[in-house]
Amino acid sequence: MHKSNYSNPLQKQCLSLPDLCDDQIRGSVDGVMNAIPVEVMQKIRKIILTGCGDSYMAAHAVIPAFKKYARIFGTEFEAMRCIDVSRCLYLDDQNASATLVVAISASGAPARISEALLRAKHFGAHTMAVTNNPESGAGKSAEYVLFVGTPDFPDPNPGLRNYYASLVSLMLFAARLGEVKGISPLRSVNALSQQIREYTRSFSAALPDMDESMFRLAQHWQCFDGFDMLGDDTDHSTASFIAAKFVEVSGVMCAVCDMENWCHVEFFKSNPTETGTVIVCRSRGADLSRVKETIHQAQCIGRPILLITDSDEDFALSTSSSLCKIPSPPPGFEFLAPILNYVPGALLASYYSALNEIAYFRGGGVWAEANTIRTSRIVNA
Amino acid sequence: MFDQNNPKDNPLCNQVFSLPGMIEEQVRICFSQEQLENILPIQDCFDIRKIILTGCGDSLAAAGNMVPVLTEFCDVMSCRAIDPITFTRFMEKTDIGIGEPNSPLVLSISAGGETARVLEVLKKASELGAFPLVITGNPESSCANAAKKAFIMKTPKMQNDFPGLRSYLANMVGIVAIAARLGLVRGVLEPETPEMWSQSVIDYVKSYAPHLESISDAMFHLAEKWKSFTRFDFIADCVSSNSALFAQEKFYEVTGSLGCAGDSEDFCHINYFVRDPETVGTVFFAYRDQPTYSRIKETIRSCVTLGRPVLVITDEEDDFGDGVTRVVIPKTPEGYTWLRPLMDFCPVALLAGYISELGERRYFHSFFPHTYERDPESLFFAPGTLTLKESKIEYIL
Amino acid sequence: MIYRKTIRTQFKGCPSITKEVMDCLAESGVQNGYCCVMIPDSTAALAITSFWDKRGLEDLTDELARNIPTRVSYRNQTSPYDASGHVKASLLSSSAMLPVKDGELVLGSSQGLVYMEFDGPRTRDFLVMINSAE
Amino acid sequence: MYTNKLSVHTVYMGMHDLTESILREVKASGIQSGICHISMLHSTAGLLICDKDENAKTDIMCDIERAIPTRVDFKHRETASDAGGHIKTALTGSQISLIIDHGSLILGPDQAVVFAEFDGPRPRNVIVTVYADS
Repeated sequence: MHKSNYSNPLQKQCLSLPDLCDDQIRGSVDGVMNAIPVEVMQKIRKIILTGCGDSYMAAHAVIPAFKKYARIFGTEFEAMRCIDVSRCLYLDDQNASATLVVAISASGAPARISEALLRAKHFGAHTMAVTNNPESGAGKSAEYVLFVGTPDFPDPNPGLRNYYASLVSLMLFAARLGEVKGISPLRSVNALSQQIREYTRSFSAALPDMDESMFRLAQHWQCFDGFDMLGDDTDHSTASFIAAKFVEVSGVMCAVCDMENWCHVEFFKSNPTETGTVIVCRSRGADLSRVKETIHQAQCIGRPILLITDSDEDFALSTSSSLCKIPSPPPGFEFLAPILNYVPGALLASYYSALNEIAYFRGGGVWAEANTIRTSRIVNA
Repeated sequence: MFDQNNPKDNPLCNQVFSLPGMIEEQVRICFSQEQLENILPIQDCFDIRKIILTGCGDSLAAAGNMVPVLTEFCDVMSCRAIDPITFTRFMEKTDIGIGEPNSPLVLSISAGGETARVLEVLKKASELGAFPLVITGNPESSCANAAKKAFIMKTPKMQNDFPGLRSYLANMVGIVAIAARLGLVRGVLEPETPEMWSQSVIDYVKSYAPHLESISDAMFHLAEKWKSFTRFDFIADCVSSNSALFAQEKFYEVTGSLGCAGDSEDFCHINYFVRDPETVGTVFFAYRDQPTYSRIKETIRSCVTLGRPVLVITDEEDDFGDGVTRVVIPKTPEGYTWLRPLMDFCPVALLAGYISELGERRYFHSFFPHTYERDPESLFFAPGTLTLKESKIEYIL
Repeated sequence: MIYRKTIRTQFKGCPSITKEVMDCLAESGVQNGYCCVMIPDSTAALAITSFWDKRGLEDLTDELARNIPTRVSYRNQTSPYDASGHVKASLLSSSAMLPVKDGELVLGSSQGLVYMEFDGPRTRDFLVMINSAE
Repeated sequence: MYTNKLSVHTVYMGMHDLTESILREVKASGIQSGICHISMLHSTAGLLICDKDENAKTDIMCDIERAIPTRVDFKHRETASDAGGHIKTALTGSQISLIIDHGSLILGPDQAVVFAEFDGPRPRNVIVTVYADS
């Protein structure tokens, strides 16, 4: 069985990330610098980040970057589901003008994204679309646009490069916000760009092995009909992203959970030996002891595990479990992990799809026609 | 094994039918003036600026369901339900509070009182100088001892109440009582409100009694069609997402199925694409008073078009079109929509119970639902496997 | 004769109940005797005072609150308004006895019966007893 | 039932002892056993049962004034002593009921029925009503 026969768009996107890095940073920095006037940025005290599907996960994953660069007393950074922003958000006059609502959408096309931006505007908040298409609905609905400038790719779906672009752009935006508000040192954007470059480069050496081992694991897991993705905090965003890629490229159903609740609930799923269990954790994660306990609990019932981590700790993995060791983010920049730690999971998803010969997004037809992402009615605030 | 002559004899069904009968006693316990004054003295009530609710599994859903009540009636700056591992391992001091005494109120739920992670929450809250309060059935437990105060539920006992629907309802009633206490003391609520609330809780739960039989029949018929399904989607928005979460958890516990809980928008971006849609049981919570109602209706139509089997739980005689099984639950009285989650899990709980019966599945993958005997072969409860109580206590400050 | 009357009070409200009591007297037909008004609650009081100026009654609630602050440290823990209300109520009075002469309550021109609510809003009862004594 | 009106000429913040006049009214009623009800018909004065000693009475008035100072910023816009007087009235009460046995009021040896003037000087009225046991 030759890996090359199963090469596929998602896998190619994964492997393209190191090459994308420089272009993307250039695009993002350019976008960040031109997005919002300095005097507006200086007034921002609260940021609400939103997005649909995996963009919501991006919103969640960049919060630590905002806290690192731009947090002082009285600031607040929060990820909110797009449906909640578009239908349930309320801001009073006093707070609205210091609030920035950021909607993330590479295509800028979903109805809900435009609706969220319009609602935020209605309450007097500043709004920004993070998009690769300034002419889109999102671009037109927002007061400001952070144009991420991601270069084209032959097979761009499902949008893995876009996810990378959103994360990189938002983290750089956080650094920029810290700079202009005087909370972080000048040149923080440059310093962060350098770290992103290094972290991404460190993956480039590790990618061939990762690609190989995920191809092998996909063969073992090929017949599984359900997966659990586990992670805490921003690793939960990564776990969710991996789950979303699995669904998009293969249609297999995945549950996403944090370590603790998994031990209480998802643990009890039937067919434990045929339920692939992907765990994402970090060497500096405060949940390490719980991760080990969770692995133990899962292995006791015969769950096959893929552990994605940069940690050297002994997790007492059994023979039916696999470890995918990934590079560590640069010290002091642990918050960068979500820009890349999904890669092994995404590779696994891509091969699972390829080996089972399943069409991405179920191959159009009714699947394309029945979906209402773009056609959903926009409700005015 | 399943008894065709008495399809309603299963723990979930028996519990659902017992709820109207237990509610009066539970409300009396929760609204006990003596207990409320003890756990929330006036001075402490005024110290509270924010509220954080936590709990594991369905306790977190119970907490989330009651967030709107605490937010609206207690005059606090914010109220959020946060999963316990995020609270203990990832939230820093500055994420939680600014060091004022007795704030935030950290309200944790652990029925047995020995859940390690909840104990961890209480210890961390204690060390931060916040106000750790536990809702528990066990006054002697580790959690009761670690908390500043313990709110004891004393839920009326019933045979075979596992997995617990009665305790789930009890926990929500407990939070309502706390909201009433805080609201009254802080001058938001009128002196007569706690009594009106306790009566409205009783009335609403009892309003299900005449409908349970027909809801149960409908769920039984649906279970006959859905009994072989092993994948379920639960879709709900706003506060109802907690009922969806609860449903997903019960389906894991009693049917061993893979389940996802999502909102009406994000579902369209991800789980919409799950393959073999005709065998994914898809349950919606659709309420017209929710601002997302129009989106939910669109998503329901999408699912029908895909060929998904759809159940809609609603309190409206609204038309969701062909191909939808609709179950109508009692309406909440004007101004009391917060009562809805106290009971809107009933249809899904019945459905889960019947699917488990008809599909001959085991509870927690190990217990036979009638005898409660554990399958000796099951690895799930083998000694040393479960880590819920033994998990290491560790937290960051 | 004993009459039970119901009123809906506002938060810290102080409505005049003189008219209601006079109505009871008219209904009783008593010409000479006495009228006893009583409040069966412990966080409300009955005051005989000037009721013409609403602001004067606000002064009264202000001064009571200044003297008996709604503290958080009461031993009674029901609610702060309830606790301070008990003290206020015991300083004031819960009943009043008024002579009845020629079918009229004996009251001065500036006097009125004022229901002092120290908690509220609530639905409250008060009792009016009218006896003839010729 | 016996009733009579007494006139009191008050001084500003005066504590006027009415005990003797009331005893006279009771005697005049001829009632041996019953209730004596004393009420005053104003809203800036009070009726008290207190010590008959002059210094004690002065202390009481001083403490009433300390609790409800005659301040200038009441909401009720009349004179300050009028506005303050309404509040003092509500606190002290406007009426007293006493038991009559063997043709005499039951009062302690040091007790006095005192008309407390919170405004004044003014001509004031006090109504004494005596009810016989039925």
